[in-house]
Amino acid sequence: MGEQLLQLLLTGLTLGSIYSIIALTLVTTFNVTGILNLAQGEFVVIGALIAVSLQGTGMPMAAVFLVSVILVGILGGLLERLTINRARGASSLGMLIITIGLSISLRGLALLIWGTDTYSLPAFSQGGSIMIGGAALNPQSIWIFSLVAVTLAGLYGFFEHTFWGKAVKASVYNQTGARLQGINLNTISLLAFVSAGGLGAAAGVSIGPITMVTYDMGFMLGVKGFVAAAIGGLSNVGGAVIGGILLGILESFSSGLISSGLKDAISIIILLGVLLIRPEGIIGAIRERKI
Amino acid sequence: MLLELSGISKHFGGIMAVKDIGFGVKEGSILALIGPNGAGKTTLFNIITGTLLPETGSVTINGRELVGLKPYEIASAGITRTFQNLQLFGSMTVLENVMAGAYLRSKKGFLRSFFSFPGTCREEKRIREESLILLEEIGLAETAGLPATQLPFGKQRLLEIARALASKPALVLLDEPAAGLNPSETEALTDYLKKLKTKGTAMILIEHDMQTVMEAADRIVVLNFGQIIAEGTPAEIQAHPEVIKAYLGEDEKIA
Amino acid sequence: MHLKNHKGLILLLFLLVIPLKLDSNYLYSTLVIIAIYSIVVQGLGILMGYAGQVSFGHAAFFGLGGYTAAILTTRFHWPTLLALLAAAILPGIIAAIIGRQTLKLRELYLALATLGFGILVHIIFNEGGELTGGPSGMSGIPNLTIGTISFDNDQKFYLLVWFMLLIILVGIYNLVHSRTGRALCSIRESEYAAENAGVDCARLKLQAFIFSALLAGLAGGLYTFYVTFISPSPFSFHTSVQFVLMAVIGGLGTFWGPLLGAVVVVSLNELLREIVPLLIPGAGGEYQIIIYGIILVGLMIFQPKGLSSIGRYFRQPPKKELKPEG
Amino acid sequence: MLSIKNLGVYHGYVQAINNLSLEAKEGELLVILGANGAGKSTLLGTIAGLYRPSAGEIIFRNNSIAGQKPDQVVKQGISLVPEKREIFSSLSVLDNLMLGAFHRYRKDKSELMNDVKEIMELFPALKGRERDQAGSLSGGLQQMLAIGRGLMSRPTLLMLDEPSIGLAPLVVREIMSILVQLKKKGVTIILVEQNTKSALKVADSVLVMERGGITHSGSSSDVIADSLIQEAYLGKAHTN
Amino acid sequence: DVKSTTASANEPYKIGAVLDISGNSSSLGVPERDTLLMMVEKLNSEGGINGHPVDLTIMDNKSDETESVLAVKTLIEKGSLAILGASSSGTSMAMIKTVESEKVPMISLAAASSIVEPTSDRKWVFKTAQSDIVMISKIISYLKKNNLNKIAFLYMNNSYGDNGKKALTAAVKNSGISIVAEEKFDANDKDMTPQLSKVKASEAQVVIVWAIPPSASILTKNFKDVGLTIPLIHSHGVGNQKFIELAQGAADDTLLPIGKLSVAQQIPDNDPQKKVLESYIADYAKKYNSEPNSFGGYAWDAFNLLVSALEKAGPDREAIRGELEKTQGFVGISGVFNMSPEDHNGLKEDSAVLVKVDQGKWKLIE
Ligand SMILES: Nc1ncnc2c1ncn2[C@@H]1O[C@H](COP(=O)(O)OP(=O)(O)OP(=O)(O)O)[C@@H](O)[C@H]1O
Ligand SMILES: Nc1ncnc2c1ncn2[C@@H]1O[C@H](COP(=O)(O)OP(=O)(O)OP(=O)(O)O)[C@@H](O)[C@H]1O
Ligand SMILES: [Mg+2]
Ligand SMILES: [Mg+2]
Repeated sequence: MGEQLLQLLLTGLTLGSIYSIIALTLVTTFNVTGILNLAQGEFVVIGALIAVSLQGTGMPMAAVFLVSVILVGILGGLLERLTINRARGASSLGMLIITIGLSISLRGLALLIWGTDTYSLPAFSQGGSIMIGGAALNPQSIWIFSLVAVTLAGLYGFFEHTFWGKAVKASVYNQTGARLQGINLNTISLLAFVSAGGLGAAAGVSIGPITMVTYDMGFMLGVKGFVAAAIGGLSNVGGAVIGGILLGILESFSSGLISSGLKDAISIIILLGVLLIRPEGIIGAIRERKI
Repeated sequence: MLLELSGISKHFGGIMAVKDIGFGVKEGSILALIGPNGAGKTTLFNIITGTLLPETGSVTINGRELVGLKPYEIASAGITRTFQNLQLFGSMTVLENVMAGAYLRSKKGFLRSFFSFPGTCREEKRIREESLILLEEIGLAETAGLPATQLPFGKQRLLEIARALASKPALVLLDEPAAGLNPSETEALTDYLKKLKTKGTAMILIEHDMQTVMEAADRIVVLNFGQIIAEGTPAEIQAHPEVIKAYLGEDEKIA
Repeated sequence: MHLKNHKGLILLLFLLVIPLKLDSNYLYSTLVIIAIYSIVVQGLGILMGYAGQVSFGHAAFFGLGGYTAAILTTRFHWPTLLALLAAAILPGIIAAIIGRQTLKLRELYLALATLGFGILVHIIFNEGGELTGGPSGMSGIPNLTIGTISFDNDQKFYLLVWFMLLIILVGIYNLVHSRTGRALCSIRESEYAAENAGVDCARLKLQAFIFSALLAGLAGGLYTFYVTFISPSPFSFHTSVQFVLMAVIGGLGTFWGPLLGAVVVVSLNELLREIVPLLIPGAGGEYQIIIYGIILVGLMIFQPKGLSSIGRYFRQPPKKELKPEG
Repeated sequence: MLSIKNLGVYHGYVQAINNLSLEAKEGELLVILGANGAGKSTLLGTIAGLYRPSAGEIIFRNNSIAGQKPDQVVKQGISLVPEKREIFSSLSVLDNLMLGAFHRYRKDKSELMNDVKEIMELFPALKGRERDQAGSLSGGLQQMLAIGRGLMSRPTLLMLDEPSIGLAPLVVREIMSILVQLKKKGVTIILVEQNTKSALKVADSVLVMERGGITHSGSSSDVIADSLIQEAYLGKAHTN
Repeated sequence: DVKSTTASANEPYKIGAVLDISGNSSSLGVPERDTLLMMVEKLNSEGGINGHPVDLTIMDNKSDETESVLAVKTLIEKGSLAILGASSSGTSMAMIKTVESEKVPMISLAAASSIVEPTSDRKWVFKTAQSDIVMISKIISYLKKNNLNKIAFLYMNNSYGDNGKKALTAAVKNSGISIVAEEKFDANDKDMTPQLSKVKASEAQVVIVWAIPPSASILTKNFKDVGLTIPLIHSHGVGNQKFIELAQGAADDTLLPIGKLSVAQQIPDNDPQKKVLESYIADYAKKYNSEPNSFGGYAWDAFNLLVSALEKAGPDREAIRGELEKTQGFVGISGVFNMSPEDHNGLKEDSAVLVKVDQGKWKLIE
């Protein structure tokens, strides 16, 4: 029993690392532009698929990682210029629809280029699973955690401790106000999507060895990441990571101890519980006074 | 007394926003509520309308306790308000804003509206006519078809007043109605408020424009740091040393 | 808006659409699907466009209606018309139960909660065992019969759903041009001010939520009787997104928006299926999806207020428009 | 220093500014009066870069700034305190003020902190509330914050859109005297005010706007003497 | 039929196909589409059916049931004599009402037996994929031979897994075999360790899994990770090289029942299917430079069954249906088909073989 619980915990951490990294990328865009980017999952997948192709040419893994991060970063920026940037008149729901449209098109593109095959990516380090007290831990998840930690530290430092970070946040709260202080929303939005693309690709390449890669897996990843981000409060980078890990552990324990068919149901019920008790997520912003 | 407040207190974190406030408003009279910025005037409005729950005290209208009621229940008890930070129905037209304000003056519910019994049409027509008259009186008739956001700032304030009046309330709470109006527009508004009063509508008026306050108010209550520092007729207040010191300033000449 | 004209337009639509004689079952069934989706989106339009409450869970109500009709007729042998009625009512009741708490949430958080609800219901369809037939679904659902008429072919079904849709359109026309419609709008614009005008926001939002669930359920029931097979897959999150898409593309807070949205989204799909292979010989579904996505994005960029606002261009003199700087 | 020629601005289909020209001299305090909807806010917004003009020129210190984006305009030393305050309600009071200095932000914060301290001296009511969320302030305090934020950018051209709204009489007077001091330091000020009496006391020159154009202009004493303007913009109480 | 005799001799025969080319089941639909395109090209270059070329229209239903309905209706409207597809059970089921009421023969490529049963309601519907029971009987006889009677069953939570579960539960009844652990997982799941650690804690002697890649591959990797050493039996859903590749070495020693396509070289020369299988593999390799899989095989069977019915019946839906139902001894990729009014699939246990993964290759073990 003890061993099984430990195993479930380790599995939960692995899953949690995957959800966290995706939640982090979602929160970044949301924090900066106020847009919930439903195409984020597609950035992850395209990053991973590009890595698959690059890796086929015999490129070393580190270079593969870097190149796909750069390429998808550029893709993110390009899409921002072509769509989001041109849709200033759209409401936040309209923006949501635009990202949905983007995700549909990107999925079609991935299908066109890479087909329906499932691909695998090599793990970053050699060797089988690490045994901890009779339970196995996938070494790749340590890599993912490192990525989460680095990203988190970077984003946290940026948003909470730099003046630019404050400016970026301000622009979400009040666009007119921000523009009048000389903050260039145009650049901010571009940078947000470039980093969303880059981070997405980084996430894709590092989770690929565990999850395998199919052109259409972005949607589910996106939804899971969204749920994780929401548990953490949607606009809080630390919360996104906590939400992701919580979601992973919940899923693992509920499928291991209760019923695998109901594991999604259980995590959704927890989410709804969190929402109803703390609408701003576990770590959320304080409500502002409107009247 | 139409409205009676007694022992109202409310704090936010370390700030005592209002403390042990009590006063009354007579039917068909105007009471002005003045005081420095952050004195707790708007907070008091929020408490009367049920947006905020006071920690202590009671609010009654014609003897009926209001504390604990929902804002819409208080509205149907005959109290409406305007907002200092405008809360217009931005994408609706000016006329629709006023008609929405007349919600309480019609009675048809969800299902009845869906099936549109003849009564609904008649009711709709009546509300539309009444609203147009109101717009005419307050001087927004030409803009009736414009979306509210497209009005200039000053007119948006007038629209808030019209909307608050549309349900024919017994008491209207006006939070700085003259802000953004120029002196002659302010005078027109003051006249209008006085006319309303003679028709029997009572008002509480928060206003920093002393000319308006002194001209329109029957009584004045002065708040500072959440507490009442003076209460009386306009003449009394003007001469009140503490009020001059905290709020009006030494060399302010009033009308 | 020139409200007076709308009732006339509905009547015109009625006269044009109902007696439509086609010799193509395909066209009939496309029109049936459009009408079914449109019924869902009508309700969603009230909820989202008027009351301003976003729902990413309406596929769940659609599915609940569908499964209610399927289960009642196949497992309990209810008469079909009664089952259809239940298909509308049950989602309404469920909406009433979950709505009170859920609707306290704002904007994205509400979207998220409804999304969660949708996923939850989808899991229930999958895990329902004998009752729902699990992931394989249920077949053998009878045709809808009203009195002695059995709606067993496309044309009859078409007449039925469009008749229902038109009744709903008239009702919604009345609704949005009544004090209730205005009150819903006022909730969307400012809840504080709406409450202050005497609107019981919680209650009215709940009513709108229930109403939209009823319509979604009704549409789900119709869907079941039309296809006579049901499985969980058409009621996933994906479908909820499609409904929102139709509502937004058509134009939120407009009377014709929901119908237009359903027409455009469904026929875009169908058209692309026809046209894309002509343009790109040998093209598979991939190109269709890509183009579909691009068109969606384009619509939102060039018509951010939805398609039904195009009419605006014909009513006002075209003058130079001021663009806020980006 | 600022010269506007034949400006035209549309809001959708509505022409809010029509063939408007004006001049503001270095270190001048220019007051703009006008009824609701005259186009005053639109004018200030257009100078600040929020709206793109459909015609005309805006020259600031020999640079054409018409059609430039706000961030470019701010860099040249123009600051607008907008009508609706537009503060960052979820950020703290301090962050709001600091962001006012966004375009002149340097690693060394001490200078900015000094400026913040100065603002706090101007508005004692804000003292002790630096860490509070700006959105939790009362309306008047928010207005003070918005003005403070505008000052933080150390503009050479300061535009204020009805700054007295929501402020107690004492504070209004305080602000007017601050404006006079700023002017003495060489800052050019454009003040849109409905509180005509206070504004005219400090004005160097006055413009009256009507339906998107300028109908009168002159020194403040000229305007006070003009009986028509008096009736329209000062009210009968003043005439008496 | 008067009209068709007066029509010119080489008027094309119209056939429609509705496939799940994009969406959830696209891994089924794409090889099926490729096979059909290849077949029709070949047939027409060889002169068509009795001189009539075949005009095949393929539609993508995006794995969506509603779109399936609309697609089949357009195809029928455009004069398709018969419908091939859809690829998965749900999309096929959604089409049944239409083909039954319009009286158009349909050959589904999906496995669920409910597609063709009860035959009284499925007069016009046929299918080419083996029903699960065919595969399961293979497994059961293996279990009996090796005296394994406590099984753990893991399945994917979709209609593929659900049908497998139903068939297995029915098959083990009264057979002395008991299911001591039963777990499911989602098609999108990224880690099945929780389910496997439950199995590990049970007393199961063998694990049977009903799933397709990638989740089947992930599971196989996890199986090794948690240190399970009992036999692992998969279903025919993993019957392609991809499964082995993705499992990255963990698939070795896995057993599964499968159609003969994957082990075409290893089956005895006297097997009636051998020649057909080899020619399909060769054709496919020539055109697409890759190996075909069993889904493509279902499409091959459906297409050729239809062609041979068309040869005898001509362009007449009723007659085509009749010929399909009379199919006897048709040698296809999935097996030898013997249809009857009671059996619209026509495949028996002999259409499957049991194989083992041995150093990354399929190995026939009987
Ligand atoms: N966003 C907008 N959309 C459409 N029209 C607008 C918009 N903003 C202002 N207008 C119109 O432009 C004209 C000028 O408005 P503006 O706000 O500049 O006036 P103002 O002089 O500042 O008035 P106030 O004293 O009330 O603030 C008005 O007719 C107004 O209706
Ligand atoms: N929701 C809230 N959270 C925290 N503090 C609040 C809140 N509402 C009001 N306050 C504080 O309570 C005090 C009183 O605010 P109130 O808005 O009542 O002032 P006011 O008298 O209306 O001032 P003004 O004339 O500036 O509008 C202020 O210090 C304000 O910051
Ligand atoms: Mg106030
Ligand atoms: Mg203005």
